[in-house]
Amino acid sequence: MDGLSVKISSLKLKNPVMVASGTFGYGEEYAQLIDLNELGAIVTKSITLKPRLGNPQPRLWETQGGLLNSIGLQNVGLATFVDEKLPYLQKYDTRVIVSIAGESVSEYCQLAQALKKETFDALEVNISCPNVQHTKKGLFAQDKDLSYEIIRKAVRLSHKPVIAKLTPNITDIGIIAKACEKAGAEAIAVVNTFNAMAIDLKTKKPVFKNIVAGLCGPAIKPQALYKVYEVKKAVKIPVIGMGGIMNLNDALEFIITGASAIAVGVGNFVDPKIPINIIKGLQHYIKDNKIGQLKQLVGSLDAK
Amino acid sequence: MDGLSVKISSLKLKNPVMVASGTFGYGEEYAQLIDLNELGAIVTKSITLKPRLGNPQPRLWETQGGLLNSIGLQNVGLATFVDEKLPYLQKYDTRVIVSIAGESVSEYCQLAQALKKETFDALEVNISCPNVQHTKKGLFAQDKDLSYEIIRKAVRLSHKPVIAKLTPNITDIGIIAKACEKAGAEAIAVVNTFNAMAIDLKTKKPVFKNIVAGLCGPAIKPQALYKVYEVKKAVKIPVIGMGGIMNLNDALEFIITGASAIAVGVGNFVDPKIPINIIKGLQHYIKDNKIGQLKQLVGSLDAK
Amino acid sequence: MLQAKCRVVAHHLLCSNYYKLVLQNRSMASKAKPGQFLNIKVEKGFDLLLRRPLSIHQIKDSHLEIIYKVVGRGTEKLAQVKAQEKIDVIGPLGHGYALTEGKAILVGGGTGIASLAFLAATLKNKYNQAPIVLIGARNKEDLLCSEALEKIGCTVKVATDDGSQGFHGLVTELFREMVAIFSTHPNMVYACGPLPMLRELVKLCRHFRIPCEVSLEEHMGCGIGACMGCVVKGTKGEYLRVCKDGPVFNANEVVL
Amino acid sequence: MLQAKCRVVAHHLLCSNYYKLVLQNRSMASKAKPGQFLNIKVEKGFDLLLRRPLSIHQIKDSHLEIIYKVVGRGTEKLAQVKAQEKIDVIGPLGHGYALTEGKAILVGGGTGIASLAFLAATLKNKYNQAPIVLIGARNKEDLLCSEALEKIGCTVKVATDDGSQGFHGLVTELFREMVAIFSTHPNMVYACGPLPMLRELVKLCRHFRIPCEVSLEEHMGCGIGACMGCVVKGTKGEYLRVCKDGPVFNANEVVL
Ligand SMILES: Cc1cc2nc3c(=O)[nH]c(=O)nc-3n(C[C@H](O)[C@H](O)[C@H](O)COP(=O)(O)OP(=O)(O)OC[C@H]3O[C@@H](n4cnc5c(N)ncnc54)[C@H](O)[C@@H]3O)c2cc1C
Ligand SMILES: Cc1cc2nc3c(=O)[nH]c(=O)nc-3n(C[C@H](O)[C@H](O)[C@H](O)COP(=O)(O)OP(=O)(O)OC[C@H]3O[C@@H](n4cnc5c(N)ncnc54)[C@H](O)[C@@H]3O)c2cc1C
Ligand SMILES: Cc1cc2nc3c(=O)[nH]c(=O)nc-3n(C[C@H](O)[C@H](O)[C@H](O)COP(=O)(O)O)c2cc1C
Ligand SMILES: Cc1cc2nc3c(=O)[nH]c(=O)nc-3n(C[C@H](O)[C@H](O)[C@H](O)COP(=O)(O)O)c2cc1C
Ligand code: FES
Ligand code: FES
Repeated sequence: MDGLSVKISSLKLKNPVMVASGTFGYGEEYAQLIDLNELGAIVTKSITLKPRLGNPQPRLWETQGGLLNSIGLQNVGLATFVDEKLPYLQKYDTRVIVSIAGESVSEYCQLAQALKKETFDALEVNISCPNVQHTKKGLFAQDKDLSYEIIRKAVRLSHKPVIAKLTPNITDIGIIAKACEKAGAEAIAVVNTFNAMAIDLKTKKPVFKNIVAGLCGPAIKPQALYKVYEVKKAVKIPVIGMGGIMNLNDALEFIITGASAIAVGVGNFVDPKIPINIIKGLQHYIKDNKIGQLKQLVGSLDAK
Repeated sequence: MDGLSVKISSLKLKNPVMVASGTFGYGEEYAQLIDLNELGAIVTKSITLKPRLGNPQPRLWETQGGLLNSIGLQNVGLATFVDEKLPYLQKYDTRVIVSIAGESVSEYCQLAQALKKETFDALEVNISCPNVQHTKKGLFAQDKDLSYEIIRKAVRLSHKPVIAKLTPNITDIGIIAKACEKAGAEAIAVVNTFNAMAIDLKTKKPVFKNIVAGLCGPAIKPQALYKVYEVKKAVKIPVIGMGGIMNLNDALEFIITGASAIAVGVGNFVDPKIPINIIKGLQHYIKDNKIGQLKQLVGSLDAK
Repeated sequence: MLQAKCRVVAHHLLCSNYYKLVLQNRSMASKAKPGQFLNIKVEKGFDLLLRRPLSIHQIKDSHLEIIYKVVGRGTEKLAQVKAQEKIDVIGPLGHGYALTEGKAILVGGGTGIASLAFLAATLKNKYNQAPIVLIGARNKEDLLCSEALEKIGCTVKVATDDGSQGFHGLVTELFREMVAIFSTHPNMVYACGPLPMLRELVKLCRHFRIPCEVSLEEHMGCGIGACMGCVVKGTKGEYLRVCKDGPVFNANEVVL
Repeated sequence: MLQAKCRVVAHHLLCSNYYKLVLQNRSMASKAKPGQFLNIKVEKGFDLLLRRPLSIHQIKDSHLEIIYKVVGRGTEKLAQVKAQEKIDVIGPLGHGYALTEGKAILVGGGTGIASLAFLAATLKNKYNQAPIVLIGARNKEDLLCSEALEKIGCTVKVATDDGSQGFHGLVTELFREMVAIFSTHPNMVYACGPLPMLRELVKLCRHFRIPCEVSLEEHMGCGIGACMGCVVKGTKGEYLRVCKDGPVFNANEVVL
């Protein structure tokens, strides 16, 4: 398995396959279906300072090759997470990446601070959830100064490697990625979901109370791949790629484009075995193609 | 058929179903398969001052529920368009909307000026093609000042209603829509294609020479719909909606969300009868639902 | 809960657009409880991304039976699966009906009767008392399971919207009449069906002070409790997961 | 050019993963010329958005025959279409082979032979002279059309990559040997097959000064000339549409 190990700055993963925040809960349920020890890393559902109720139902809507979600960050909150969920994850031989989401800069600071003494491997700072209110003007990750500030503080307060998770809903994602790099992020996770909506023709109402929801899945893959490309061009720190990854080929596309690791999101719903299948596929791929170390493939895109 | 007529500011259409620029050529080929007289409007392939070679092949790549294109505005150029293509279209009892694309503000001006004396119904100003170079920083439609300037000049120089065609690759499309409204645009066309890419795993090269290409089709529909919603909120002028419209329900979703007219793009490739089927479907829909005038539906979204 | 590629033992049209699907999987079958469901991948590709949740209608040895109605693209694709093919299934999932001894009335609307039939058989086996079953259907063509239920000894009453069989009207009206003429109330009501039916039924049960369990439906993402996608509002103000906290809830737990 | 829902008259596996599809449509059949193609919608939904272009292999009265190889998702879906079903077809499309009297050699690689068989039959009918046909295949299992071509009187020579039938090597090497031993050159070469084969063949034709027509493939959008999606570089520097200016081009017109 060693040929698959990758480094996300100071964070070493035994393989580059992670499961994306919000699609894997805190691992407990999926542990009944797959062996969590095989995963490169588990990113937890984003946690907030207080438990969050989340948005009213419906929260999901299927589209052509995609899924809209408006969960609104329902989660158990920091205290229960630390008491009940984290200990469970610590039992496994995989990297645990804790995702945090705040409603203000100060909440991110409190979260980073509170998690300082806990045992886990990296902190993913979700500044890009389209389903909750950030600032009046938009998402934190749409504002380079706020992005810088949040990431800077998280880096200072947490002694863990910090990953900044960005939104694709932006003219130039490179600018935000650079701000996060400057702020000390060790990696950039690309991408969170795309702003989108659906309407119910019978009632002429938006399907979602918030109107906007986040689109993920194979439908967005070509867009997500391009965002990875843009971020890779903008920064020197590693990129974690995601968006519609469903199989080995998808994973390879992200890796070749520049992702040092990849995450499976909605793919876990489609088939919980997808992450494991990708890991097995990568093993075969490097063997069949006589690639000593998978990391040699990262960013090997031959763009002339 | 009268119940279907809509007004795009000063432009009256017999029905709200148009065919989108670049997917219908100059109408000649499709005339062999459908009756052009039935369409609400035909938007021509964007024309440039000089004939354009376009981008190297491959130019198309299918994705899950979508299509990537990198045509690069291959077109016959203004002179041939005026001499050979426009006269052909003038024979039909449908609105002819001429789409123009320039490499600079001055080229847009020359195009608008040159077309002044020609007979057609509206000018669509394409400031959003992702497959050609605009400014060093990006697309014209990603810059509110340039968008304003181009549209303002087009409005001044042309005596035709001007439609601004915007890009979805932007943090806040409302800002650009407002700039175009202020500049005198009579309508906003939303959206052009989404930035995306594909790579060929065998060669590890990007599929497209330009790397980036434009994604369209059902895959983007939920995103396009949300862009229409955002633009509708931002401006008072009519919106022309497009992005993955393949059938009656899709068209109704855009109309209810706020589009006064809709356009079928890649749907023409899938089935050239789609625009006609939508028109027929709308007729039945208003009859069955006892809606006197289709325009009553425009923007009827019940967002609480 | 497990994931397996299950062989389709049989698959056929029951009536109008209702199908019965029989799957082979011993370990799933042995674990299944009434009210639980399977989450089924209906196609190989990703055109339709999500699995489709369908209740377990019956267990026969290593066979799991499903009854479903074709209502959209997913169930259309499912209907095309042929016997002997394999389909990817996760299950059994969710929290089923709480079995209680005593006189029970089961109220099913539409395909809701599918999971109640499994419950009826289980109650009969466990307590040797077959429940009363009220079935609501649009018309007699859409009527499911009534004969099978009678065979196991249930008293079956039918309500059809068009009066083509049994009581002419809603199954909830039939329920009200039934309870009003009973000398003793049932100890328990179990219900599965469309939301308006459940709402009305819960209202009636409150009125008659009969405990009631309802099986709910929501669009599902993961189907196993991880994504918080399938929630229903709980009476304490929190959101409960239909896939894991339900699909069967005590009527007092949820706001319908 | 017309669009129609054509009935599938027959559809079956020919060999390895090659299929023959027979469609019924009198007006399309009566218009079809060798080298033209049909643009076929392979599924009802929009999972695969685009139609698939496939050459016309043969016309028999009102029937249009296609020979295709399953290479990806689209052709896989097509292979599932059953006889008597209807599929949506646009055609005949494109600019076919220019018919010329005299000695012709047809060079086909893989499924490329499908359209050349139509050409051979047409040349034979029109000029009463059956052409020489060189067929390249990976092995004898993949060999298509040779018997049918012999039946209409063609001299058929086969080249297989593995030597399992005929000449052991590339069909272009076979061509070179053929021409080198001919006392007179053919008047015309028509070719359809993979790009490397066409490149090599065009080089040889230049060398021997034989006019040559090649049938090209490109990913297609509209398939009718409107979108500029399917271009190939022309020798004058312009981009030509495979779907309308081709698929058959004179070798001098295009840069391969
Ligand atoms: C726990 C549970 C048990 C069920 N048991 C049965 C059963 O035994 N028999 C039966 O016929 N049906 C049952 N259903 C409903 C069944 O899941 C839906 O009819 C089916 O998912 C519709 O899919 P579709 O693609 O054909 O329809 P579409 O309407 O096209 O589906 C679009 C999307 O909406 C979701 N969806 C649509 N209707 C429902 C619904 N009622 N509940 C949840 N999601 C929905 C689909 O899963 C899909 O994601 C059950 C639902 C749940 C939640
Ligand atoms: C004018 C013309 C005539 C053809 N005639 C035949 C024929 O008679 N028999 C036959 O077997 N094949 C023929 N082909 C090739 C055939 O169109 C492709 O094999 C088919 O489209 C592959 O689709 P897929 O989804 O199975 O493969 P995938 O590779 O999954 O297709 C992905 C995409 O690439 C496109 N594509 C893939 N390969 C080709 C190709 N070679 N040419 C054009 N587009 C391609 C598909 O249309 C689709 O958009 C012809 C192609 C053209 C352009
Ligand atoms: C149901 C659901 C919940 C999600 N919740 C979170 C979350 O809490 N935090 C976060 O950073 N991303 C969240 N995401 C986004 C995913 O982590 C991922 O970025 C996105 O879905 C794109 O990947 P995919 O196409 O593979 O799903 C969520 C996605 C889904 C579908
Ligand atoms: C092949 C192709 C060529 C296009 N060319 C143009 C163009 O020249 N000018 C333009 O404004 N938009 C062009 N577009 C964008 C479409 O007009 C439309 O905005 C987009 O495809 C979204 O709609 P759809 O999803 O229905 O295709 C092109 C799209 C395609 C697929
Ligand atoms: S469907 Fe994911 S929690 Fe219920
Ligand atoms: S496919 Fe559109 S021009 Fe050829």
